[in-house]
Amino acid sequence: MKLISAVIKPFKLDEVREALSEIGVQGITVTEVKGFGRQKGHTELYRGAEYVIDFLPKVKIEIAVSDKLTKKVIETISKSALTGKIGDGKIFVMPLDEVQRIRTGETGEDAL
Amino acid sequence: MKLISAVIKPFKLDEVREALSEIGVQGITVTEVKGFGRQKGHTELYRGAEYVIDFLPKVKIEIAVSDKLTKKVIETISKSALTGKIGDGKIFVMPLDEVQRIRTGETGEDAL
Amino acid sequence: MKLISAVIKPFKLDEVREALSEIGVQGITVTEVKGFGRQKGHTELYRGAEYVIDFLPKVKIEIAVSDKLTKKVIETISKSALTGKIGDGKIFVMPLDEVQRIRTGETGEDAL
Amino acid sequence: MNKIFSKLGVIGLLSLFLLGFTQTGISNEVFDITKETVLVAEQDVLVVEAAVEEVPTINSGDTAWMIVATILVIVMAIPGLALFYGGLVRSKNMLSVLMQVFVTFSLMSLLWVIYGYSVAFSDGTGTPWGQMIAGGFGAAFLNGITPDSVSGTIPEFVFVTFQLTFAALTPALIVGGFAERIKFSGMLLFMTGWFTIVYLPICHMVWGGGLIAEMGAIDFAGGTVVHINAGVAALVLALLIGPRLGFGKEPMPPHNMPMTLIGAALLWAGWFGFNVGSELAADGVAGAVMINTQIAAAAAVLGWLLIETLQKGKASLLGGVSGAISGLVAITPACAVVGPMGAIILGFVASIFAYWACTSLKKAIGYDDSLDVFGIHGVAGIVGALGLAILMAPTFGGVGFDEGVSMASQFVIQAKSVGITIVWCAIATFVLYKIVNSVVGMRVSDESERTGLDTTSHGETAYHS
Amino acid sequence: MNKIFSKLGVIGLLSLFLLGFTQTGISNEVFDITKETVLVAEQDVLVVEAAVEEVPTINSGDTAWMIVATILVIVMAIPGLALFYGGLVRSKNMLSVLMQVFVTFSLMSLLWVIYGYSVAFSDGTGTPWGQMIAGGFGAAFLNGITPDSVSGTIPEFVFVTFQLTFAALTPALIVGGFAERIKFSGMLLFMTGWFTIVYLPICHMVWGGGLIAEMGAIDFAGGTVVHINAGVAALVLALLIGPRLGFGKEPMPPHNMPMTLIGAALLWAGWFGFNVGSELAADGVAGAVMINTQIAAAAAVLGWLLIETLQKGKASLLGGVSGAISGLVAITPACAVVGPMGAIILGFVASIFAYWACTSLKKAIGYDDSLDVFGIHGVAGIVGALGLAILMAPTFGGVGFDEGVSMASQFVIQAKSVGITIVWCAIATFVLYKIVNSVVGMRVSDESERTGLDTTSHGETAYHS
Amino acid sequence: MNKIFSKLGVIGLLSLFLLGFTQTGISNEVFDITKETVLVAEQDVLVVEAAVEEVPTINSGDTAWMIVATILVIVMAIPGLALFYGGLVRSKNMLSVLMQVFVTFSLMSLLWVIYGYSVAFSDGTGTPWGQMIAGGFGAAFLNGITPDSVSGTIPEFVFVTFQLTFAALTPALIVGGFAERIKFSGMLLFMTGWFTIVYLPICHMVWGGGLIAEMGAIDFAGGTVVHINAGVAALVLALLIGPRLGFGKEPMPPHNMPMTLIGAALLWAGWFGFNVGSELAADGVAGAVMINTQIAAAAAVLGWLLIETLQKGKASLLGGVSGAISGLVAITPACAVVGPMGAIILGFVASIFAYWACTSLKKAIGYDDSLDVFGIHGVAGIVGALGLAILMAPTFGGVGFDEGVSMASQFVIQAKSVGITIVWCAIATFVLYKIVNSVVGMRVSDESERTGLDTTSHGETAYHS
Ligand SMILES: Nc1ncnc2c1ncn2[C@@H]1O[C@H](COP(=O)(O)OP(=O)(O)O)[C@@H](O)[C@H]1O
Ligand SMILES: Nc1ncnc2c1ncn2[C@@H]1O[C@H](COP(=O)(O)OP(=O)(O)O)[C@@H](O)[C@H]1O
Ligand SMILES: Nc1ncnc2c1ncn2[C@@H]1O[C@H](COP(=O)(O)OP(=O)(O)O)[C@@H](O)[C@H]1O
Repeated sequence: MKLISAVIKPFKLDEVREALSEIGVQGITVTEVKGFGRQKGHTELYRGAEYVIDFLPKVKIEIAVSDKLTKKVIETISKSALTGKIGDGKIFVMPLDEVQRIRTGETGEDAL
Repeated sequence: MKLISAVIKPFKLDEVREALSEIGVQGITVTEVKGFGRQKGHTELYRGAEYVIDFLPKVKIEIAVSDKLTKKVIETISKSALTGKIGDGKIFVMPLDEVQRIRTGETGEDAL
Repeated sequence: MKLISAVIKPFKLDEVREALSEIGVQGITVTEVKGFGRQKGHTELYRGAEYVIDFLPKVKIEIAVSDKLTKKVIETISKSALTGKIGDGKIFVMPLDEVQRIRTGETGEDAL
Repeated sequence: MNKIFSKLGVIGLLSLFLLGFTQTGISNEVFDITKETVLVAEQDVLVVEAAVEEVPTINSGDTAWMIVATILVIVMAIPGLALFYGGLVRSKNMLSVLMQVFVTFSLMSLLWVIYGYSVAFSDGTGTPWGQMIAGGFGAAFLNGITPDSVSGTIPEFVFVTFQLTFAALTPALIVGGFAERIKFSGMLLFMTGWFTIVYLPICHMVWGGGLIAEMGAIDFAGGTVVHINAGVAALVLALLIGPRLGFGKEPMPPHNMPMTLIGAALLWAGWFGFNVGSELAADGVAGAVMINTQIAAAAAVLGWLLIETLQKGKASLLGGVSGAISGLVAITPACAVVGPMGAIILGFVASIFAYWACTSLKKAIGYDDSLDVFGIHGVAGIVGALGLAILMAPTFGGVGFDEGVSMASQFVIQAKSVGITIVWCAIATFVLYKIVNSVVGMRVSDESERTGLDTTSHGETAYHS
Repeated sequence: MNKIFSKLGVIGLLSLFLLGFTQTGISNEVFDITKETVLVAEQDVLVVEAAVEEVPTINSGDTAWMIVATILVIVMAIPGLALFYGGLVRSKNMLSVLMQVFVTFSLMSLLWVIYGYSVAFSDGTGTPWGQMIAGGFGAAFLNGITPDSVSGTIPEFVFVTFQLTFAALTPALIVGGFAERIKFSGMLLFMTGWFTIVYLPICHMVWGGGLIAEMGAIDFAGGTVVHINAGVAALVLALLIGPRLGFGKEPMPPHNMPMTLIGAALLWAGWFGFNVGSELAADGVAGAVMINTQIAAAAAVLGWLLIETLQKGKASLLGGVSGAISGLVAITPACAVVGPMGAIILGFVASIFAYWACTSLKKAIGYDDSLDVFGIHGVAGIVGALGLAILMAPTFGGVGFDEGVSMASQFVIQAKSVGITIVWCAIATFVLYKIVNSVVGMRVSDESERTGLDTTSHGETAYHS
Repeated sequence: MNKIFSKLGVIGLLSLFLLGFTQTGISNEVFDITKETVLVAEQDVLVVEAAVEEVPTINSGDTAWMIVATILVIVMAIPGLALFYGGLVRSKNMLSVLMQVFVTFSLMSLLWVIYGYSVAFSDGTGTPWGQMIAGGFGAAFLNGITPDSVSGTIPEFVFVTFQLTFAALTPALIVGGFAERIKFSGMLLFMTGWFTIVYLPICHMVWGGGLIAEMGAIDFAGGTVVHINAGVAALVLALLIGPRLGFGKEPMPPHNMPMTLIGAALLWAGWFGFNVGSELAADGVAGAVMINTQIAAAAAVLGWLLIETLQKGKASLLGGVSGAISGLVAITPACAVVGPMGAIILGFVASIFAYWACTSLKKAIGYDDSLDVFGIHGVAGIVGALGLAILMAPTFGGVGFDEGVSMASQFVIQAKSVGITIVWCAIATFVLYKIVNSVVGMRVSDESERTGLDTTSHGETAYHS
């Protein structure tokens, strides 16, 4: 199994979620994060004090998937999160040793 | 070493934390997340505009543990986070190559 | 590739970020988290109701890096995040199977 | 474009219906005016300005109340309206809304002393015809007014400031129509124009002894001048500017409902300055206006919540406060002529209409009046302006009609006053939009809208840690 | 159940103690009343209503002030009280608390004009005995009141609205007792009943020329009617409804202290409407009430912070504002009869008692009065009602006692008035709870409570991004 | 240390410049006073206190207004100022700022009735020389004042409370200078001292018939007493206490701008209590003060936004509200002597100066006056105090000069009054700081500052979920 973690633009979240649900992904965990990258932030000015706010609000979505679904999920995310402009984000894939559903105690792919 | 990441119901956090501390886990990192899964969200209505809020507030706890403690930690979490109702959450286990305590520079299991 | 995740003191974020950017790290994802560990929290009192707030506000930074940069990044973080006082935080290193930049579709180290 | 025109048609029809009801089309209207003026000249018209001509001694009690009433209307605008609106937008646009209300309020205050008061309340030097529409420039820069000038039983400076607050609040109400996508500079330009060619003439027509006053229309505290006016302008602009990006698709829930509650409560409290203050004295009528205002609002809260519970199963806070504002709007023109039970009925009915406008009508037409300025101020304002003709009857505990006036004829007069306001405001707003849009633009870029106006227009963020 | 009864016993004892102190049990009381009435008939009773019967001319200064005082009490309720309470709950219940205060306020406003004012302030047609308890229905629907009706030196409509605000605020105070777990429909039903069988009779007894007034009790601005009444009701309900899920185990810190500060500050400011307004005129006594109100509050802030610092090492903002409210509550009945130094003492002492009630007493009895309505309003109200008998002595700068009244006898009278209020309110609240709970239920399901009332009862969330 | 002295030097120079301009150094001043007193004794000095000596009957209209004015100034302090300041700090220090304002306000209220009013407004028993500086202790504990005492046309208790609010607000203004690093106990001690040796004497000198009044200086509502005084104290303390940890390196943006907007709006509204209330009557002058206050603020909003847009390309909400406060500060001393157009000019100019002070001057000197108390209150206060000498000329629509006084001589008098205030306040603040700092300390530990004062000083957190 894999843990896929993707950092995307916040307003793309709904689209990505729907696309994932269409290919059968049933669970997602979403975190609000701040992204620092090539895309630039903005400047704020308060009575002469200038602050460069160099992070951008992003959301991180995490999905545990079976090995065979991995490729499809990556594809789906990269399609639905795409705007083509800088700051679209990244997808990270990590190995996942074990999963367990707390309610039932199921483990492995059954628990996804 | 393993990184155990568990998504649980927010009001269970205290219980889980205490249970973990009893079995000797000394450090935890907690993040507020939004969960999408089988458990349904709710509907909000603002002057006729209806929004389906389909995520649920969850908390994600992350614990780096030695290999030998892994099983016990998983068990402890699944017991203390259990309500038996849908949405109890998941436990994910990932391989962890290395840990370092910033303050002392210790690495490996000493750093946990 | 590796995913380096570090929990640090919030007011050290700027310093760490600058140090990382100096050694060529171009992207970071930052999350506000609550840390439970050896460092103690504080007590709050509201009309006689006493609450022990045992977590501390921390930030988690995540950086995907090529294998060869891994050591340098760890070093840089541990140096720039150091105050020497309890609660300085931890660095975790996890294997990273794959990375993809959504905007261009690039994968692997090109995507970092 | 076509779509917009067809939507504008709906408003046109609405107002034509109202005018049609009066059995005299807008064109006849224009020619009938001088004749009518003669007919109604002896009428004991209930207009605020009436008091202005009386014996010039200052009553300290009335003055004390009017100073406070003025401050209360200021509190309605800032922070009241600003928060009521601000809480309803997304957090990335919070400051932009606060800013729009705050700066509009400030700018209009200045324009009022520079030429507004003069145009609205002084006698013009033009033809009697022109006099029906607007005053002159004799009191520009408050020329000739001193601490000794008296208006009714209060210092004229107090009257000037009290009226200033109405003139500053009304344009600020419009902000809700185009929130979250307007260009700041375009808005300021538009507001300046709208103040000049819409607010001032309508104010003069109603309170400055002009056309609508002469018709015998009753608008005690500003149903037409303030609420219908602002509501119609917001609707026209919402149609012309178009909906927010993602409207109807992405969720756009209020980002901070407690702020909206604070705003609504301050509007409620401030409304006593608005309504009771329009009596320009601390007397028995003021007392009647006060109780009417309070219970119309209370009835409207329950009205909205009742229909909401029946239709959706839950009573919401946004529903409660929307109801309150609807009731307050509806009682505004009526507060001195209906009795307490009439006030309850009016508030209750107005909130049902406003509910329908904000939910069904809005969906049917498909405009994005971001914060329902038309649905609440426009619609409840119309309900109030028309409804008072019925509820002022003694049967309902009202003050009754002037000699020679029947319920039907009063209703016709009210409908005419509403129709004139709608048509005048809609046309002028349309023209102003076209001009300003081509000169500096009225809408921000898509990217700015996505990012939020707070950082892109004002270089600030509402909340940090 | 048993536990609840044993807890209710504590209140019973408390009030019996008070009555016992008066050397005459509740039963004697009842039979003694007519006799006593005769004895005190000639007394120059200091009740608000006294002014009502005087020469019927309107004074514009008094009217101006009373209009404003009325608005100030409205601001106390919304947004004042709503925010004071709302800030103290968890964010998932924020809107529910705002809603409870807002809708209670609106509903009571309507009930007041429908029958409340009549029952509280008009003469009944019943026996003199009944008259001691409640008025009649002659002024229902404000029947017979016109803009020309005068009450003392102000329009009767203004008096009606001023009293309306008290009747609308008092039930809203109770909300703090059962916050975060109450069922909305049950609450509205309960409030309607409580208004009818608790607020109106007690109001009549104190200010409408009824029982307590006749006894010679002093309650200038509502210590018994408003604060003890609401405090006791909240305590009884807190005991009957039971604690919040997780109370004492999970942390339940205030979710937004700045909101609570705003609320407290508006309560403070609005309290001048409450206290100074109760003079019903802008005169010298009003001035004395004003300075007393201000410095009792200030002294109470310092009192609470002092004991908090001594006991816990830190002075907290919640302590400061709780102190302020305690002081304001305590000075309420006393503000016209004590001198400035008496006001300082009263405020200081009341805050110490309230501190003790919110910390020690609450823990000892073990109830979950979520927002300390009893601890603050109930306890400080009792301190004020009793303490004024001491501090009104000329030695402390007070106005002194009426002829034939000593400090001891005034204290006895005060204790009786407190005792009657506690017993009446506690019994009626208990009965009402039982009825409403069996009809529609008073508490939400555990799951709704866990999720939060905002989404489950009202379909909204307080904060979005 | 050296650096601090050199910075203090700048203030010294500034004030010396002002005094120098008057062609008479501070030393001559001291010796010239008695002579001058004789010269100006017949002048019809425009001081508030003047009314106090007149025929002792209470006017209910004036009283109604003054009660309300008093409440308005209370609202300025809490929640107005508390929120204005609180919104601008980081969230970890939110409650500490609210607390500092709240407790200072409460403590000063008590001190005022204990000895403040007496020292500021009663006649001393000392030498005529001492009388120039401070009153006596005859009215300590409000001794001798009853509900029947009259001051001008209002009850003396109302006058006492009105003046109390000024005395309680002024020290609270200083909080902005040392926000986010002050020690709570040290602050309270400092405030007590400052109230006693700075506020009371300056208040007596200006409004109690002392030195500055006798000079013929005009300060209608408190430019010197309140704003310059607080601004200078904040500057001196900011220099002595030193900048916040990380100042200039870490971002310290406002954590909640909407709170700041609420605060600013309540300050604006409350300022009418401040300025119009200073007329102590509801009359024609009150009307003039009202319109002047409104449009000075409005003009200042536009002034600040204009220069901000020109220099930085964007108009910010913080700019808008800062402008408003600058304008309100500047019009404060001038509001009864300039005409509407003078008010606009004054507001506009003051906001430009304040903008310059908050941006350029602050950077040049390098102090960390956290919330720009000096930049706004100090600088705009000086602009107002000096500018009124010019704008009160009839050419600008002002009331003109007293007989024998020219624009130049009035300007000299104004500059002297400013200079005296600056020097007196700066020296006393410096001395007080040194004492308090060595006794209990004025600054928290670095670790407490890092963690935030809310938890470390008060054991609370502003926001939870
Ligand atoms: N090496 C990295 N490790 C972790 N997060 C990264 C990394 N590189 C980029 N990110 C995340 O992806 C977001 C987008 O990256 P950015 O460089 O701005 O544009 P793009 O996605 O177009 O390459 C960043 O804001 C950051 O959150
Ligand atoms: N495949 C998944 N990947 C990541 N997170 C998941 C996944 N499935 C579930 N979750 C998380 O677990 C939470 C609970 O899952 P849900 O399906 O609602 O109920 P249950 O835990 O009873 O199976 C979700 O809200 C989500 O945050
Ligand atoms: N085993 C662990 N797993 C996950 N997070 C941890 C672990 N141990 C510590 N942390 C995180 O690191 C932070 C600092 O740890 P702490 O024990 O307080 O001090 P130190 O870093 O000096 O050892 C904690 O607040 C927590 O967020």
